[in-house]
Amino acid sequence: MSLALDLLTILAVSAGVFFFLAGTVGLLRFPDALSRLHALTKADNLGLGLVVLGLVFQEERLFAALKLITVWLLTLLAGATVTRLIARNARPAGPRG
Amino acid sequence: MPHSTTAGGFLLVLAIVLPVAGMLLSLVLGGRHAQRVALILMPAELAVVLAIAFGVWRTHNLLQYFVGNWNPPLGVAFRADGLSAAMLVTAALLVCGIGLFARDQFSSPEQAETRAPLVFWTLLLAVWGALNAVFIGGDLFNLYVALELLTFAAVPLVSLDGRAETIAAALRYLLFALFGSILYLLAAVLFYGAYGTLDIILLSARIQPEPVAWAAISLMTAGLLAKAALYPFHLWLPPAHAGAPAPASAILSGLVVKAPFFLVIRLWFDIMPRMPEPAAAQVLGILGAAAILVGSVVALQQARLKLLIAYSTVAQIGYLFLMLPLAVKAETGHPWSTVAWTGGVLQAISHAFAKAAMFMAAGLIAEALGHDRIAGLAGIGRALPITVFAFALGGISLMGLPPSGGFIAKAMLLTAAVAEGQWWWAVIVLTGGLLAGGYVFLVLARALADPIEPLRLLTTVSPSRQAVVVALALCAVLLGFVPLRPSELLQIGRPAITTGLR
Amino acid sequence: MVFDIGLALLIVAVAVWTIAARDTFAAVIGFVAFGLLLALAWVRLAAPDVALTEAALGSGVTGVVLLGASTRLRHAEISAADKKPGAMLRAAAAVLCTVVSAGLAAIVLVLPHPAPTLAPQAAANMAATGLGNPVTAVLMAYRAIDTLLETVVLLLALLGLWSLTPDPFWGGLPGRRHHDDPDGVLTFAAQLLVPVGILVGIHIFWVGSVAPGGEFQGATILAAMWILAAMAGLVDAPPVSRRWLRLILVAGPAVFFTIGLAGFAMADGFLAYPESHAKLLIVMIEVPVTLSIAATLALLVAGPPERMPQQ
Amino acid sequence: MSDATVYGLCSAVLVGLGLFGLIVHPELLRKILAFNLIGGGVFLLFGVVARRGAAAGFGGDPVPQALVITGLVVAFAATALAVALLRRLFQETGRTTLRSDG
Repeated sequence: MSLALDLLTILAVSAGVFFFLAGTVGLLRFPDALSRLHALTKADNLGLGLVVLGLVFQEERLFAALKLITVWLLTLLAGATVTRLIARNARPAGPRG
Repeated sequence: MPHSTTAGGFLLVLAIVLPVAGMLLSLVLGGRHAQRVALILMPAELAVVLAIAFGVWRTHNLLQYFVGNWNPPLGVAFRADGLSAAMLVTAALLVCGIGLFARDQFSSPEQAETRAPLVFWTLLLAVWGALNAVFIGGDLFNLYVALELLTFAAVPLVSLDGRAETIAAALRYLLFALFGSILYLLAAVLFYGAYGTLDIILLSARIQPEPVAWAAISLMTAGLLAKAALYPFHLWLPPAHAGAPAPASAILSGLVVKAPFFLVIRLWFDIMPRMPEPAAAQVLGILGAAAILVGSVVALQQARLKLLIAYSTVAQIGYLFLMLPLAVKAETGHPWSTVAWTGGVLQAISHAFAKAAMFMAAGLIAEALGHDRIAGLAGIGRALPITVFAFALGGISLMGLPPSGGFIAKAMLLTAAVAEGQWWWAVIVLTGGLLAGGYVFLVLARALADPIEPLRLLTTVSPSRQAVVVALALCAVLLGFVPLRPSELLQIGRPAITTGLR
Repeated sequence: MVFDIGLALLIVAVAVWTIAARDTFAAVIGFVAFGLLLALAWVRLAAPDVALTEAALGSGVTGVVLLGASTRLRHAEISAADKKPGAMLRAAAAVLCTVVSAGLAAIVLVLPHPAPTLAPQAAANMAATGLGNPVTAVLMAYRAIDTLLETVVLLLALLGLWSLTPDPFWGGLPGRRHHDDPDGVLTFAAQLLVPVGILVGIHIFWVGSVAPGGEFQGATILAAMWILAAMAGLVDAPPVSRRWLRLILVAGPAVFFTIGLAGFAMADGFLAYPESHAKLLIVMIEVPVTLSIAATLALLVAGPPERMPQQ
Repeated sequence: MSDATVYGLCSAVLVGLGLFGLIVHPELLRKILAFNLIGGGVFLLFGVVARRGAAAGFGGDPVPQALVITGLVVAFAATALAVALLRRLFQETGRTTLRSDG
């Protein structure tokens, strides 16, 4: 049983790392701020989700697993807020903003 | 050396709690009440401080208080020895004088609360509380917090009138103070890392002459020099002290600059008595000498009165640090080191009174004339005789002419220098006195000259404020009647080694 | 061990980038990253309380203050006279700094090996304080005077900030009124995040007496939530002259003083707590202190009053 | 070479770097940033000393850790005041550097 869990963890975490890598490549390659923000938030949030998933498999106590997931949700929210603030700064007079 | 809370120990707590509680109260009540709270609090705090001084004198031993009843090294201790008692009384008298002097300059209108009066009175109490915390602190990190309290209370005083150059001066002052605090923190962490305590007395028992100790001592001294504006670090002081309003610059030059010097004394004479006498003491003496010469020469060239007095502060701080090479005779307990020690402390106290009186006199002159250009001072001697007289009394103490505290201090430094064979310090003390005479007479000659066209004053200056200025200047002069030998009070609480006389 | 070396190198790399970056805005972003990495280093140094404080205060709120300033000062004209100092000065500065670093590194290596520590004494006296978290025991019991004076220092910094108000604006509203379109992402995120953040802040404050956390970390999170709500335009700062605002600001130190002075009667000295209900007293101090610090931090970020209340 | 020593060396480098940044940058905001860097380095040294003093079942000596928390709050207060002064200086003079730099 634990072997399967370990296998799942390795799979999930490596997928997560891959998405982080994609996000970082996006950050370096994309031309302007807004598209970089786009790449970063998409890839990293998904990457973090997968890493958290991988960790949840290792976690015995349900309460700690729930804590991990709340950490991920809070990071999503924080990420969205910060992206909105940076976008507002980078292009104050957006088409609709 | 008592090992637990002594009898009058709780007074030490009151000495810090009263002004800070007064500050909180005046911040909440705001408006006119801020001034009333401050003025009501001053006599009470003066009584507490006098009780402390009397307690130290009667028991002939230091008052000690372990906060929360936790013994150091875990807990924090407050200690008041002879030196702290003298500085506490000086601070109390000076703040009461400044309070009386600034009563109507910073009086708040009845209906609305305005910025300057609330900020001035609240910060005046905060400076007082911070000074008391520095003078009686027994733990290096507690002293760091007290120093920060002092910095945060003093910096806004500089930029109280909101002009661009005072804001720039306040910012430069803050940056130098932060630089000093970081070096002080670095030294504190090295002390803790090497000896496991930050309590001054425990540290002096555990300290060994090893590289960690020398590094920590040099870092802490450098940090405190930056905060005390000694020669290479003096750039921030003149614009800051000249830009501040008169009562604020009086307390800045008189006391706030003395707190870091006080901690240098704690470091060199309380933590390091058993260490071999470092060559660095000579370096500090040289920096002090440079400060005297540079400060005085630049003061001679100043066009504005307040800047001249500010540069004079830079010079007089140099005298304070002249004391170190003379008084730091660790092992030998040289009899003359206690003479130099008393001379240095007397110089700090008499300079506090004299400089406060001179800054307040300059404030009154600037109020009356509308400007403080020295060239335009002609005839002020006749218009404001008492103020100019007070300025002259302060000048006498700075120069070190006989009937003044300055004279006693410089005489002691001179005799100690000659007796210990370090005659070059004596030459510096004399040239410093000469140069001080130069810039004081420069101002007095201009003030007593007859004006070309009759002088018209913008405002009449109330005699009560002039009386306060004269009273403070007289304090500086009265110090001249202290007997010319190591004073009993200042020896209380000194580690046994350095009191050679005993 | 390898992770520590890697983390240390990463911290130094980010610090070098923060110093070397040409544009101030980029340097501040670098500083925030530096602060978060430092928080990770604190976790590695087995100091979770400090990691929380460093992340929340050292890089979070300080980052907000510096970011706000760097955007406002972006188009400051650099007069020719103050251009970057010449190569000579940079070389001299570099030499001086390497000497300082080398000296400090040498000192660190030569620190005594049975490192002196107060941990045993702190542990022995923990029972008297009734607290589980040793760091909170030091902050609130052994060295309570430092914490007390430190809350006063924070209050003084705020008063110093308020003293920079132009006279006509005294008593006005601190900082700018932020506006954002009501159905935008920021408002939605703020409405969702703020309540959760307040809950987390109170939890961290409450858990501080037994586990890593405490009043400063909790207060910082509460202040951060207020800043977020203000940035999203949901809430506006109260006028500076309001009596209740001043009461909140002063409540922390005032209660700390009163309970400290009560120590003369109840226990045997200033800031001493009777053993029977030491924890109760400490919590009674921590609640107002957390409120005061949260309000002070938020107002420090908001800045001096810049606009009058429209009656 | 315990892990505490690694961070000790890291803090020494940070202090040197911050000092360099403080001297080289004329803009005041960069100087304040450099101060925070040095502060971070000095507090890290507190952490190293605490970690070395780990005993009696604690991961690190709680006393220096508590000192760091107090120091961080004081350092933040200093940064906030310095930034406020700087912004007011910019409002008054439009410049972000001190003329004759001390």
